[in-house]
Amino acid sequence: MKISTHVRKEYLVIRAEGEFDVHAADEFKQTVDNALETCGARNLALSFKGVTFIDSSGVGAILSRYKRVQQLGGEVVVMNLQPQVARVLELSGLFRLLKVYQSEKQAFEGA
Amino acid sequence: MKISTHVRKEYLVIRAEGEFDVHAADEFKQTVDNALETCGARNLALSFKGVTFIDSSGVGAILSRYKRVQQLGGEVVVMNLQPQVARVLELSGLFRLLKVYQSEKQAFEGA
Amino acid sequence: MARRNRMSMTFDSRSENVGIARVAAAAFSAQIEFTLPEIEEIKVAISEAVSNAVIHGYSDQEGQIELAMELYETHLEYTVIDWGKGIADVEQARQPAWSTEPERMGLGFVFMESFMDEIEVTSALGKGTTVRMVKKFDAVPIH
Amino acid sequence: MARRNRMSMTFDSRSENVGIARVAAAAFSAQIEFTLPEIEEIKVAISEAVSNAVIHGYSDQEGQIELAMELYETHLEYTVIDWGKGIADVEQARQPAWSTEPERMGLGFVFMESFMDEIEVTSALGKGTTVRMVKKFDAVPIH
Ligand SMILES: Nc1ncnc2c1ncn2[C@@H]1O[C@H](COP(=O)(O)OP(=O)(O)O)[C@@H](O)[C@H]1O
Ligand SMILES: Nc1ncnc2c1ncn2[C@@H]1O[C@H](COP(=O)(O)OP(=O)(O)O)[C@@H](O)[C@H]1O
Repeated sequence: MKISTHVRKEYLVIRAEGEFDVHAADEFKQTVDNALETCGARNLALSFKGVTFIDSSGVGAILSRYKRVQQLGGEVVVMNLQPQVARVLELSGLFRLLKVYQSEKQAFEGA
Repeated sequence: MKISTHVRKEYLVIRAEGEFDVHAADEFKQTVDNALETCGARNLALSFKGVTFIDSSGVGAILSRYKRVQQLGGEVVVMNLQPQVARVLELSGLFRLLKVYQSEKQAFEGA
Repeated sequence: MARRNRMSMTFDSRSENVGIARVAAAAFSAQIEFTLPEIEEIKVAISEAVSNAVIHGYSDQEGQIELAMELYETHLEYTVIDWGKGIADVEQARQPAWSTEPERMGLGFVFMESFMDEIEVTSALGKGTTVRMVKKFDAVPIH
Repeated sequence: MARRNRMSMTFDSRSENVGIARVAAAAFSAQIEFTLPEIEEIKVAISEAVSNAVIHGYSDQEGQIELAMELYETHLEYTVIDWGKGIADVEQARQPAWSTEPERMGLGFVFMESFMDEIEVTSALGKGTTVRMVKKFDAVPIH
């Protein structure tokens, strides 16, 4: 999985591409942790446009970062979910914890 | 590989999609043979827009149908080649035997 | 029931091989005209079983994993085998949200069960674990 | 040179497995940042070697084929093995345009040679054939 980090408004924006499995999970966690420490934002925005696959290891990585962000008093939003990713996140109950948007535009501009 | 047959002008047009390997070669040969017998055309136009892969078994299947069409006094044209297919056809020397066009439009209307 | 095709792969217990196993499992399933969501289901189930072998079976140590894939008239069968540490209580392990790793979700077996038609787990402590999964389909002529 | 990863697959000698082997070989190569044309080259070479095992090694009879894939610091190694009828004269078989089947082109070994950096063929009549192929790359850190 390819991961890039950006800051927009009060959010650390993570854009990912590829398959979010056990191999990608460690890199994801480290990237998010490092970026949260350095960027000052306390909210996390996950943009998964290019993520074509997720399994329970990916879900677990998101949940563990969710817990961390919650401790900071922030929130986690997810955007641009492909059907497989949306289905697995829903099945795993994560939709109850996260705000879901169609696109970055909708998330940040309410459009 | 998915194969469909059409007739346009004096040509039997074969549109194919998928990977043209040993598994596809038999089906290709049979489809072309049956269609040549029933349709009356003596020329063959191969439209490979959706063909993403070819190896020497695919090349061999084309060559053997080329020989047959030649005996009928017809010609074989190929169109819409993806880079991998173009490279393998060129390496195998088939470009010297076949007419190559960018598109069906170019082949049939000279556009 | 007659077996139509078989393929088995054996690979090092490394997290980068989970994705390769998934791709091979999907390619094997393409012999049947599954829908895209059905292929995704197979990929998740294989991903969970192979990840478990890497993470739990071998705790990221070296070891070998086997993935066997078989095609029958009306179903596919995938079997994931490791010779790692095994599961003490399989019934408990299969409970939703049950995990021996604090950072993990305990959803692996849940996904395997919801995405496949049958799953059978056999395991022995110190010997290893075998997960057999079945995906059914309507009988179709195989080209 | 240290081996970084290994995967081997064994499958029935059936033409539908050629494509699955190709997909697995490409997925294995994706551990390295090859270009798309380089991955296509690997796919062709694997396709030729596995097709030969199916067509010539077993003449479309039942049999088993093995594809082993290994990752080293600076090269990938693919080995295709069959236990079929073997090749009488390997040097002759590797000549361009040489084929024992009238409908075939005798281009298989030519493609394996042009698309891989090394190829080694060992064969014994009645015992089978092993084709080992190497694809090199610039050493890159493996994530
Ligand atoms: N192949 C295996 N070898 C050893 N233990 C396993 C294996 N697969 C599963 N387990 C055990 O079963 C538990 C539940 O597995 P699972 O439902 O996949 O959740 P998770 O992987 O998130 O822990 C694991 O935490 C582990 O203790
Ligand atoms: N695995 C094999 N088992 C037995 N014979 C083989 C094998 N691979 C190649 N050969 C022999 O070598 C010849 C040349 O092979 P190749 O260059 O791939 O061309 P082609 O497959 O078009 O015949 C084949 O025709 C066959 O006689």
